[in-house]
Amino acid sequence: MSIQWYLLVSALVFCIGAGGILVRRSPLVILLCLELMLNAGNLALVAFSRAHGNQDGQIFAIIVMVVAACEVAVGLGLIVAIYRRNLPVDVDELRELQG
Amino acid sequence: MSLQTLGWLILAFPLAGATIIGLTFKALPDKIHGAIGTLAITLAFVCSVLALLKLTDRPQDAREVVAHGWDYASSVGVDAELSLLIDPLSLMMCLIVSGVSALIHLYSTGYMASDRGYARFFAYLNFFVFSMLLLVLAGNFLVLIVGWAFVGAASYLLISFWYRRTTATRAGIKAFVINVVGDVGLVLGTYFIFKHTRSLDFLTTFDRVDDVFTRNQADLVAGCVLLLVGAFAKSAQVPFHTWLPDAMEGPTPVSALIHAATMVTAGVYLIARMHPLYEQAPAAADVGSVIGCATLLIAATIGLVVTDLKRVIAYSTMSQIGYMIMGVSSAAYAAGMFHLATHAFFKALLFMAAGSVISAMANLQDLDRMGGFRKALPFTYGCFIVGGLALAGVFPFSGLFSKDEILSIEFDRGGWYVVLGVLGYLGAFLTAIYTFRMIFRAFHGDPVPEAQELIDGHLHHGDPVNPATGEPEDTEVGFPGPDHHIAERAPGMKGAMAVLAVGATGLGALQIPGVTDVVHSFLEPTFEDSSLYASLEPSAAASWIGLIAGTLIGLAGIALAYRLWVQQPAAPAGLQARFAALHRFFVNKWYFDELIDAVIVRPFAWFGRFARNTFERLIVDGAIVGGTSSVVRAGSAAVRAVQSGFLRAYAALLLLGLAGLVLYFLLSSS
Amino acid sequence: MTIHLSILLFAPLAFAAIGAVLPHRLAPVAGLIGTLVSAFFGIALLFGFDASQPGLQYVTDDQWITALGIRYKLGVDGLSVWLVGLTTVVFAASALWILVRPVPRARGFVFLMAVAEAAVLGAFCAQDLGLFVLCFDLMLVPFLFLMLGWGGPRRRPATIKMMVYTLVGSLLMLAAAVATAVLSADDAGGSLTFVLSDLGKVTLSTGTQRLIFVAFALAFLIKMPAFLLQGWMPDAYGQMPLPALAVFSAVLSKVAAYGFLRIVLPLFPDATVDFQAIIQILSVVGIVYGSAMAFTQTNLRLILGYSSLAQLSFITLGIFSLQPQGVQGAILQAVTHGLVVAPLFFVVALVAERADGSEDVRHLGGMAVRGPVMATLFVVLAFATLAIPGSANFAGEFYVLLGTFKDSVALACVAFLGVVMASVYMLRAYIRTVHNRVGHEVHGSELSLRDAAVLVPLVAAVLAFGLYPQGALSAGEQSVTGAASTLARVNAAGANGAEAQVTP
Amino acid sequence: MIDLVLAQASAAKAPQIDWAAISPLVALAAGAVVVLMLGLARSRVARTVVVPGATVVAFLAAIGLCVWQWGEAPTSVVSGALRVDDLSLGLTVLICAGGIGAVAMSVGSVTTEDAGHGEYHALLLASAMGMVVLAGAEDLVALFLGFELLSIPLYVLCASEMRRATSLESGLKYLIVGSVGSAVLLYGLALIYGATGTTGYHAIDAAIEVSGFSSDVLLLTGVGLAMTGLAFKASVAPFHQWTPDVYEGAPTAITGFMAVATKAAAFGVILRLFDVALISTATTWAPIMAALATITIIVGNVGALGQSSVKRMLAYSSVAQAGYLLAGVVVTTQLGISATAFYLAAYLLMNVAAFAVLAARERELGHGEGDTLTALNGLGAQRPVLGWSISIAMLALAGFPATAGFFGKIYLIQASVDNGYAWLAVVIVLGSAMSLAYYLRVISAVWAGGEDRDATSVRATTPSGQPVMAGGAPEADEAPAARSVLATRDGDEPGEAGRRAPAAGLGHPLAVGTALVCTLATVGFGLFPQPLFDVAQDAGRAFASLL
Amino acid sequence: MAEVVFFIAAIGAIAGAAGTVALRNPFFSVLALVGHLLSLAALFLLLRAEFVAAAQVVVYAGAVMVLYVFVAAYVGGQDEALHSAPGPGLRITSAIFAGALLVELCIAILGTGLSALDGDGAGFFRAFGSPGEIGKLLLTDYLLAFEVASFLLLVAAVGAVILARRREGLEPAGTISVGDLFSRQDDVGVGGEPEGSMLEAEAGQGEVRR
Repeated sequence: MSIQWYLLVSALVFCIGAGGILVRRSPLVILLCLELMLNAGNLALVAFSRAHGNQDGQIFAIIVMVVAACEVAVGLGLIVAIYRRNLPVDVDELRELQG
Repeated sequence: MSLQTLGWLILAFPLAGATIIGLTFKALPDKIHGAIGTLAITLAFVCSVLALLKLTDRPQDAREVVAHGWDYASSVGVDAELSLLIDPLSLMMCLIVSGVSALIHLYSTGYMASDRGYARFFAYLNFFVFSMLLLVLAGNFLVLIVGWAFVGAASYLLISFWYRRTTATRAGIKAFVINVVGDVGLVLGTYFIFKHTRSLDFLTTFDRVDDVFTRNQADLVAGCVLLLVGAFAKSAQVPFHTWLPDAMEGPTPVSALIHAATMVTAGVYLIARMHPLYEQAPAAADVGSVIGCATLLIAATIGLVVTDLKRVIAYSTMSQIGYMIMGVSSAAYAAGMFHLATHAFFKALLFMAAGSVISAMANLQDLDRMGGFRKALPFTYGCFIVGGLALAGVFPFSGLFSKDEILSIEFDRGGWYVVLGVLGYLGAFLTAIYTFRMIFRAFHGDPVPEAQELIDGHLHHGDPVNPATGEPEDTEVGFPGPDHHIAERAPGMKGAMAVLAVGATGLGALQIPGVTDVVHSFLEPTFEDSSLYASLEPSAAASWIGLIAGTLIGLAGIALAYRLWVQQPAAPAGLQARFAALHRFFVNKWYFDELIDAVIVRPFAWFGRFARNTFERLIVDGAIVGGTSSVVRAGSAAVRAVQSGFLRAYAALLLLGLAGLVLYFLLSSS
Repeated sequence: MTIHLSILLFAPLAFAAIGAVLPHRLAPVAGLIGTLVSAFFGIALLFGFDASQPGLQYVTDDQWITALGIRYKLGVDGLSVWLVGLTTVVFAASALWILVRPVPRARGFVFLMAVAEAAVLGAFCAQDLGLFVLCFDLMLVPFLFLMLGWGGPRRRPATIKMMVYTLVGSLLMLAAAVATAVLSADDAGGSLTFVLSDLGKVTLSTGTQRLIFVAFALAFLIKMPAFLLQGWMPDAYGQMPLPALAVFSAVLSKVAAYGFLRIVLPLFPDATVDFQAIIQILSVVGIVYGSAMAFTQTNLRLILGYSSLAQLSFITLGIFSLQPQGVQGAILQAVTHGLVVAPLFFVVALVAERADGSEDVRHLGGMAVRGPVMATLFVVLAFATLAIPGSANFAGEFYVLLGTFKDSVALACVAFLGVVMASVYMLRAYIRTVHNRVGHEVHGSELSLRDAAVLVPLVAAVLAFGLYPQGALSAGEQSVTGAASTLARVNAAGANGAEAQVTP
Repeated sequence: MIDLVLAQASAAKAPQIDWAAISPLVALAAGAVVVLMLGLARSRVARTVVVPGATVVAFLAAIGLCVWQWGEAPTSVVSGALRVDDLSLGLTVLICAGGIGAVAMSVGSVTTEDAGHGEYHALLLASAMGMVVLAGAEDLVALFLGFELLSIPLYVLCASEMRRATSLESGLKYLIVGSVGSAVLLYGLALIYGATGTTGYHAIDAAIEVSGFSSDVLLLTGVGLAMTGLAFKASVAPFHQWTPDVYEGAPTAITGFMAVATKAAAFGVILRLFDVALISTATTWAPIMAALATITIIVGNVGALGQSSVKRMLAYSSVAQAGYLLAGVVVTTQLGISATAFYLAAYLLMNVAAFAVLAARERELGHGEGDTLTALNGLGAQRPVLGWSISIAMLALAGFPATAGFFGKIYLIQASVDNGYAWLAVVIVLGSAMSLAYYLRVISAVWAGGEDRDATSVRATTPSGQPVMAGGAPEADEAPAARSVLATRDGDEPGEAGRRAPAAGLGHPLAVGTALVCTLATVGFGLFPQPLFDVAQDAGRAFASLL
Repeated sequence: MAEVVFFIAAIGAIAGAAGTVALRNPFFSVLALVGHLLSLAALFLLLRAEFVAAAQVVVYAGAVMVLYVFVAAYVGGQDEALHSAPGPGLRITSAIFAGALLVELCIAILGTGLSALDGDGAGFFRAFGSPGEIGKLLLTDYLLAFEVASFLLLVAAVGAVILARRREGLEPAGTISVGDLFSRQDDVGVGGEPEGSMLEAEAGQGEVRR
């Protein structure tokens, strides 16, 4: 299988994730879409790693997983905090700050 | 004492007088200020006389002496030092200025006695004399301009001496601004000449004129015409004359000194001084002749109908200066200067006498309100008659000799100058009429209440009222008190008037055709470079014919006036009705004020309003400031609108930017 | 190597710093001492100046910012020595003013004025482009605070307008200055330097010169202000506290004019010639326009403001005649205008004090009755402002217009309109203030001795200067001749170039 | 903990570790752990005084270690992951200085109390550590990690003033937009890795050189994506939109920290990535970056006009400043790097001063009140020190002379002109001119702001600046309009805050002191900038390959 | 064989991604993402990244997703309308942006001159991608990354604690219960309303929970 196929999948997933961020209002789902984007990056990294035959990309991918996990932890924590404050869990409602 | 030192002293005394009075005006009593002022001018006169003696000691060809002071503003090719030129012309002017001024100071000590601005008046007056002497003694263009402007400033200060009258301040600013126009003409004319001669010094300039200029060269003509503008503005020639009648708002001694005897004749002096230029630029000189002639007629016609006592004299001044300008522009230098001298005497005398009347009338100047002062003010009446005869040009009074010399030179030059001469005689006829109209209306007929009171020994009158506006005068500062200041009761005034009357009568003796030739020969050194000076010498016979004709014309005018205003007092009204349009034209002063208003003042006022209301608001504040700031503000609004607070919109913009950025990189890849 | 100029610069600042820790009452004393020290040095400089030498004198040259090639190089020559003198005198007068008429929160006021003085003197003495630009921008800062802290009721918008306006130009100039240095260094292949004498050795390409010229000209013309760029002036003049406004109008605008002479003419001669006509026309229009505006204003400050606009246009006109006479006149005019306008603003303060704070001529009048001395001083200043012959202002105008006349007769003739109009607006202001009927709210009184202490020396200086303007002219002669010969060369080259283009 | 792991690692294969070189990093990490522990102490003094103290000590230690290594030959450490040269050391100093400023501003604030002192300061240190990694990163993996280590604590810190809805909102916005940025960056790095087959900067550079791939579409797309991600962090328009919202919503101390330290780190990494790894593609990316700089300058300055919140205004201003700084990157010369470094230092001083004043004012008026323009009314008369500080800070930001900002701008202009970007210099100055309009608004409020009711009432009720919150006086007096925008949703805030008010006792003077120190330094470097220039030039020489 | 697996996995990944975005209930979105992650793990295996694939399954699809499930349950997995406030325009624009980006990326991937991408990949050694190899790299070349990543985890933990910690007076007493997963919570999303009504809602919520 040509590596390019993997990359095309990765690009597609990346764009789906990006589009998802734009259309969804729930911060939770937006976080999921972010995961999609990061995973698209991971797929690209692993594919390139395979293409070049060095494992740097794989290491990178693992690091990205760690990062994704951290982002999730903090993001979910924020969502919980927002929910606890009885603020709307909806990014469109959070627009006290603007201008 | 050298001539140079005397020259400086002539300047120093009036300046010192002004300074001392200015600095001590609170410390010393008023009377002393009058004395200081008069003394300072008298000393200047004495110095002038001493200088005259020194100068006449010198040989004919060494009578042009330059006194160098210090470098005033010399740099990068401009030679502007403080230098005086003492020659017969300037010395003659010095004598006239300081002599007449001394007398007027003396007169003022009486006339202004109860004015609260007494000290201020003398300070101004001394400053004026200093300026005038600086003007006439100037050795180069820059000093001339300085003196020129200083007399303008002094004139302004004195015209608006009673500064709480709005009429006075308005007249002051008018006079000053027109004088500044003259200054500008002078400066610009100087530039034209300096451009070629590369020197501001008079003697150097005159030396170089023939070398650097061809006859009637454009730059020279332009320069000379511009100098004429300066002369016209200062000497109240058409169309720069409108300030002079208004200047009568000043105290009467001011009118006598500045607006009759000295300052207004500066233009005549200027043309005489610049004669080498004008002889090289006859086109410009002709402009002077024509304007002078026009002025003398225009002023005379207005003088016929004006009812303000002082303004009649003022218009007569304009008219007489018209003669002088016409004369010096037509190379009748000595005659013009001689007329300047005689005019100084008889015109100052007339003004002083008028002052006496006006004081008696509690500052009312309207001829319609006057009459019958002959008995109340006999001495004043006598002075008026002497001055009037001199002005009308009746033998043997001085005015006849000087005026007719001018006219006979016009005839002598021939060509179209003859027209000028004829018109001059027409002017003389009119002069005689309006002069005696004034005298008859003021002194003859039934005494008005004021005259009657004076005859009865009443010495005070009520609160003064501004005749122009009718509002009560503010006498707190700088206005005559309730006392009458008439020549009959003030020895100082009387003395000054007597001296002037003698001069007005006898000064003609200096230039009796075929008999004496004092002025002409005295001025010769100044005009030795003139080709016309010596050649234009009408024969004694021709001159005598002129004199006789002049006298006859004068007498005819007086007779007509007597007939109209004494014998048939109803006649003038009939004439007025018959020539209503002409009368209105004259009464409105040929509409010069209106013309200037429409051509110059209104456009500028409009421009000012346009600048303030439209340009400043729309362009400077609107387009430049407002335009920029509204663009920026619109941008700000746009940026803030995009900053909507919607998280997803932010992400969208981020992706848009990303897409754009990647697109750029795609396009620039190989 | 001397330290005279450094003392000149920093004495006021040092004393004001001392004053800043003293009680409010004593701060003005410290400020006055500082400015007097400076004024002493400034006047000593005038007498010690050797007018026969063309070059710089009292040079201080020290390393400052080696990374940028900016040196602490000070020096005076004929172009600047009298302006330095003027600055010190005007600031000293202002300091005295603050002492005799205490302002609230005097410490701050005094200190800010001292900063302003240091900056202005720095700009006049700077022989390094970087230092000049720095001082040029810096001198606005104190006025920002002076306006905000002590200004009139509508000071906020006025301040912002003024600062934004003037700094648009200044910042462009900053960029242009850096570009000048960098490009000169590129051309010369040497290391980066901002020292003027080094920059003067390199001539940039004409295209570059033009761009840089525009930036510099914009900065200077805004600061003056010149016609079309005066939008900030009415508001700022209306709101600035008077002691500050006096020095602002007297001195700061001159820095801009001086900048043309010091920076633009020598460094960008080709561009100067190219833009000569535009700036001349702008100046002439400015003269007429400023005069007309001055005539229509009723607020005394604005009359003076627009009159300054016209006067500054005269100065610009003189400079851009590119004739030695015009340049000489511009320098003289700069000094004399500064010397006259500062006391005039003091007079405005005195007048306002006697009319319940009103500075509107419609409410004034008749003040000469109770205050003849004040009126006399005013009339001297008024006549000097309208450049009556015999005043040094006239000598300046005479030279300016002579230079212009040599360059273009038509422009000179139009410029003369300004001379006439000056007499109209100045006398109008004078008459409506001290003459005519007494205004309703006017309670006139004579000049007090302490006010006289401020005003009389300045008026005396005006008179003395009128008697002997030669001093300033002599000082400038060598420098001007040098500058003019450069321009003459360029002019000639331009003419030849034009001919060369025509012949083939 | 780390030491232990490292010990094991060295036992495994013993990669060369230059301990001295990474010592600042270690200091920060150790500081974070220690502070976290200290935060658990029961004693209130330990938490409120010792914890910030220890944080400052950690920052100071890092600074000291940087200074200690200053001027040594540049080395790559930990298997080429980090570069230690004068640029990275200098940026580390800046970051740590910013950290100290943030600590000083936050002492005794509600935020620290809410977040927990230990946690708050540990996160601060961790974020600083991320920045230090980022500034020195010479490897794509290290870059990405540094990026995240910088960001994640900041997401939390922004939201840490949880009683304010806006704080949470800012945290969430930052997190989401920031994560999008991270993902884009990651994808870009992946493509770069894909195109070159390596993650080390020098290796990437060499690979591009060798393969001649400098205009390959894959690589350039990767560059574009990476540029976006980094531009996002540096608040470059059009990726700036998070900045105003987050800056306004975040606690003031954190905003200040973000403004100065994040910017330093972001520009550190941009300089290093583009001027080292991607230098051979410079002809491609420099023009677009110049265009971005222009857009950023315009958008930032235009946006800042008319803002009523000073923090928001400063946010836009920081966007504009990012544009100026970008000019230093665009020119790809050592001079440009020096200029960027210089400007970053100046920017730090002036911004910390400004934010410290805001923080101090907030103590007096309460959050949401302290940062509005009206809250600054009459500050100059009431608190001259604060008034002067913020005035000078604003002047410096606007580039007035006799402040460090002036020379910063000169230096940037010089760098631009020097390498043929004169038009960019013009854009910079025009932007500065525009910026005056809003900087001066602040100054005019400070000195001429209405002698109106609320300002004087504050003066009257709070001689020491403390009990306002408790008394609720400003709340009661405040015009409704002034607080409507930023009012919290919590009705009980004043009381809550009042309970904690005594803690503000220490904080206020510290904030004032910070403002004062930074102001003095701003002016000092404005008069005698040479030392700073020397340092900046050292930093510029870090990239020996550049001109 | 590899092709078949690839296509299945790729379709699974894409479908999972699409599902994540398109499903209206966040809870289902999470599940779709888990599917996506598992498909990715398969792709990783095809790419010889054993360790990464394992980590993907264990850490990502396992541990991390559980967090999501919990939070989704806690804050409520309510449905949401896909079209909302910023207007329908945003949806279209976002589709266009995403599409444009996709096209660009595809051009980049297909247009590159990089030969390595055309084939199945470079030659590799046996242990390529094995835990041992990865571990060695992590402790040598990527030691710093490893350390920093570990620190990052610590930081994230601390951060999560700060954010999620319950504070006095800040939020109403409430507990997480299994019931939360199924109860519809109407009371969220009222932040846009005025304060008064919000306080009421808060009170009401407290009652419900009790």
